[in-house]
Amino acid sequence: MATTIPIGPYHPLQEEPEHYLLTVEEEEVLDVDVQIGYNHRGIEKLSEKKTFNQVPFVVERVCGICSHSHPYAYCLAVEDCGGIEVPEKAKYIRTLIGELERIHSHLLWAGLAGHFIGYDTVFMWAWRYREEVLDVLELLTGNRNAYAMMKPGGVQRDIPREHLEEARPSLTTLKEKSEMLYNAVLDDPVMKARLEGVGVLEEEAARDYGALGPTVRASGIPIDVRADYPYGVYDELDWKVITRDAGDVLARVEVRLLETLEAIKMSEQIIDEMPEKGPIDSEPENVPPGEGIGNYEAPRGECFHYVGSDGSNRPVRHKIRAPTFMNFPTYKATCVGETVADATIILASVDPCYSCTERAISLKGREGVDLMELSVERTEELKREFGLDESPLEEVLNE
Amino acid sequence: MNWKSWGISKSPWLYHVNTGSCNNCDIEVVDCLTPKFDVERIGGKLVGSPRHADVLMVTGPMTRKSKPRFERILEASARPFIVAAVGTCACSKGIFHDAYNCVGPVRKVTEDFDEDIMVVNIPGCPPRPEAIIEGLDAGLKALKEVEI
Amino acid sequence: MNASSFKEELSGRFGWKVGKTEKSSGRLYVNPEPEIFEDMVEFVFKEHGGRLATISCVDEEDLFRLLYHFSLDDRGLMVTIKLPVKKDGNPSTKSIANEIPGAEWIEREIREMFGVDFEGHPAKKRLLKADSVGDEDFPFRKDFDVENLEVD
Amino acid sequence: MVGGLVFDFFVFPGLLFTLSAGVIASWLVRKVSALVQWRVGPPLLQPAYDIAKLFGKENIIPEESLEWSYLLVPLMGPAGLLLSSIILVKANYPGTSFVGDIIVLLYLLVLPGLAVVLGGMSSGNPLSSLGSNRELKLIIAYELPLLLAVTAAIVNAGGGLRLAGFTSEPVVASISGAFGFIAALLCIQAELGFIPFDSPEAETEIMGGPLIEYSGPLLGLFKISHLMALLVLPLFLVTVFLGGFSTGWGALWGALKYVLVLVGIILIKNTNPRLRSDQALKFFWYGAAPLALLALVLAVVGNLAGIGWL
Repeated sequence: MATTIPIGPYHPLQEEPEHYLLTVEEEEVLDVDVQIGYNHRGIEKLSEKKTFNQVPFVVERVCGICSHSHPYAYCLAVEDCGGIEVPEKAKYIRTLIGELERIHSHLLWAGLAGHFIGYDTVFMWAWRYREEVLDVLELLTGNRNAYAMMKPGGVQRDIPREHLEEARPSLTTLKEKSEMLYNAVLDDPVMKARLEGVGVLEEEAARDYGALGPTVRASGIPIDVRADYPYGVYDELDWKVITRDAGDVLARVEVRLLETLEAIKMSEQIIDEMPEKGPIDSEPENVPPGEGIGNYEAPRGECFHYVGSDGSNRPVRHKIRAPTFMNFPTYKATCVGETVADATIILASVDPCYSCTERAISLKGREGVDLMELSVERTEELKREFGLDESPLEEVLNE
Repeated sequence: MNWKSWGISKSPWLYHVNTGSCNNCDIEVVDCLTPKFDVERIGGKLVGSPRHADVLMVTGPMTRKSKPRFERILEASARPFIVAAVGTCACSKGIFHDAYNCVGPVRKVTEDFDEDIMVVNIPGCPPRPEAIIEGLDAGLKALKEVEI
Repeated sequence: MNASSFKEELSGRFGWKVGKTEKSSGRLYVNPEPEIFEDMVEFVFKEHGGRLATISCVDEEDLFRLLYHFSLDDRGLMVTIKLPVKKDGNPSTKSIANEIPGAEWIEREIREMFGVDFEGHPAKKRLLKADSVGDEDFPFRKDFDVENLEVD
Repeated sequence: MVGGLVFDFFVFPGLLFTLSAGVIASWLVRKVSALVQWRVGPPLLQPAYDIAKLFGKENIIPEESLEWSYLLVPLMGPAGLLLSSIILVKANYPGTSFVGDIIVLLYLLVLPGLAVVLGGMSSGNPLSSLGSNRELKLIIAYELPLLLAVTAAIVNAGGGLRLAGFTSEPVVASISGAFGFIAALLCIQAELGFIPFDSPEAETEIMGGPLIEYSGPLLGLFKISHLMALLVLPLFLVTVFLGGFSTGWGALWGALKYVLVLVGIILIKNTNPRLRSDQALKFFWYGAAPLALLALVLAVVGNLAGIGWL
């Protein structure tokens, strides 16, 4: 048994707060052990010191990529606890920011997944067009991330009409580019060979682990908080829950890409139907004693917030559960038994929040070979098997 | 201004340290490398080891578990180097100032470790890539004044 | 309203032991008697396909109250089963991680943050707490004072 | 006499020339790679700034490292390359070369790779020894085809073991010369540690590979040896396979050939993914070596049968 290299070769883009330890026998993964906690800042304890209106700003910094999801779920919880009504226009603004964030989060993940299997062109390409969405979000909310739009009972700021009109052209370019990416990904033989039938999450296991979001929808279970517990204006928009049955990594890629297209379609509808005038905040005075649950469909799955209040202006108890917390342990069902070279992309396929996907993976039982490299070579072998030096996906993206 | 600090200002090699950040700033640091902002124009390059590093790009409010690791990295880096605290959390623990598990802004931890390391604060949540590059530039200029 | 219809099913199955319940739109809170707690979890999770969203632990003066949140997605109903755990000496309850693997991490976090022990839990390890925070310090308890926590 | 020697050693073919040409070559490589990724890329003198900065940095010597070898090994690379650069330029320009200088050259060209391996081994870090044994695997891989290709060239150019013998007419004109040139080009690609053969010191991927513990001046020495290699190795190819260069117009023509070889290396670098070290071994031993062997056989047959183009 070779010695365990203490720190895996770290990823140049991001140092890894989460460390995996894979036990491997020849080519097969036996067990995965994860040490997390580097990111634990004790946010739940912090929000008990803040008033109800201050908590959204704390909760926004739980995760950098879905900084609209947590405040939205928190506001839903407070509104559920206090029976607070939200004006129509505020619902429209909230849903618009939510869908734009879904686009930027899924594009970020598409770039990362491409990088993990050795397609750096996909990485550069996806992150280049993600800037479009970030510009739109900055136009509407003033910041690329951490938008600070949410407030229990409504929204902090209104969005003028001309800003909405300015956002339209970017959405159309995004639609073409995402469609191009979607078609290119699906009919690329190397991508298919690399991701099909890999890291399959059975429907039964998905229910046991309580998996959420695209990870569970790719296993054929149509769980989607936007449809099950309609909030915002989702019941007035025409959209559909996207599911696939295969449950493998390719299915998850497909669900995420189709959801991006769906999100673009919804954003355009919202821009058309956004009411001109109308209040954007119902100014709730206080929150009556009681408890409230808020769940929101974040890009990675259901974001769950529980708020307990005793009538004062501070929450008595605030429980936060991010979607990755439930999706992460599914690696026991999807990663064990697979080949080593696929371990990186399987762990990344549940789209754990960006920094959890890293490959600071150290290996027992193998002479410290780094997983990222194995994953990249696996793609190259397949390219040679198909006799291509540049896969169709890369050709499409290169011109 | 001696040639050592002139050298660093001409080719600042970056090493990225995440001490429990919500990875909002980490993505902006990575954005500095992508085509739109490209830090290589001013000689910047992401390196793989603290030994090779000139600028430590530190993000996050320094959670309790990350502190010993960060100190080991400070020890391992070759002098002279700058610590760039990227983002409000790194500058002043920001919104996590009274969180039980966050043990202090980067400046305090660095100064407890060794006072004459220079710390540059780049506020913003997240700071725009242009702000990060400007902060880097300001830090390198400040380093020129200091006699090494 | 689906909350009351589900309550009927519960009372039909467990009778008075279902205890006091509160209902609001899409939410149902149940305070069952401790002895039928496992069967009710079994009933909601297995028979009705309820998905375990999470377990919240509320630190009241004399006891911890564990709130098991189950989501019945097809009905759009969130059922919360409340279980009081006394604070004497070593507060503990039975772990459900063996039937519901998803609960493993959730129980580990509550164990290290509140000190509620879960008997029969497959992997009693730390999850988030830093090594410098002692095993006996439970940061999320109300009576935990942050100041004296030394910073190594 | 001594004055001439000092001038040769320090100014023209020696330190100054090799370093400045290396800086420009390294800038060209980084600039082209950046442009391929829609990026702007570094300013012209960036490699020089990098080295100047490195010499200003603190030199950390880890306890677990083997002190004397950790300190001395970095000098091997530049020393070897400096000597080989002098031999090479001397053989082309005034044409003074001694019998067997090509063999000396082949020995000297192994020194930089060896320096990285020994440096990694002696710095006492598990990651760097991992990088070193990969570098060693790579050296084994590309030495064999390189030697075969050079022997094919020697046979092709009439069997004299003098570098000057090559500058009469370009060896690459014949089929064996062409095969030999391709095999040698791939070996040079690996010796320079460029993608697709850069897994040992993958700059971005592994934590700096064998050079993980080096910092400051010692790391500067390794970067200098890389710069010099960027000049010497393509120059070696130009001299052996493409007929070298002479004075006046010949020098310009020679420089053009050099730039052509460099651009070839850059293209290979930017259009290929990274190969694992054992795959690189397979590629060289089953790919490049047979090609070089074929070149040798063709050269021998050509020589015996007196057919020029073979």
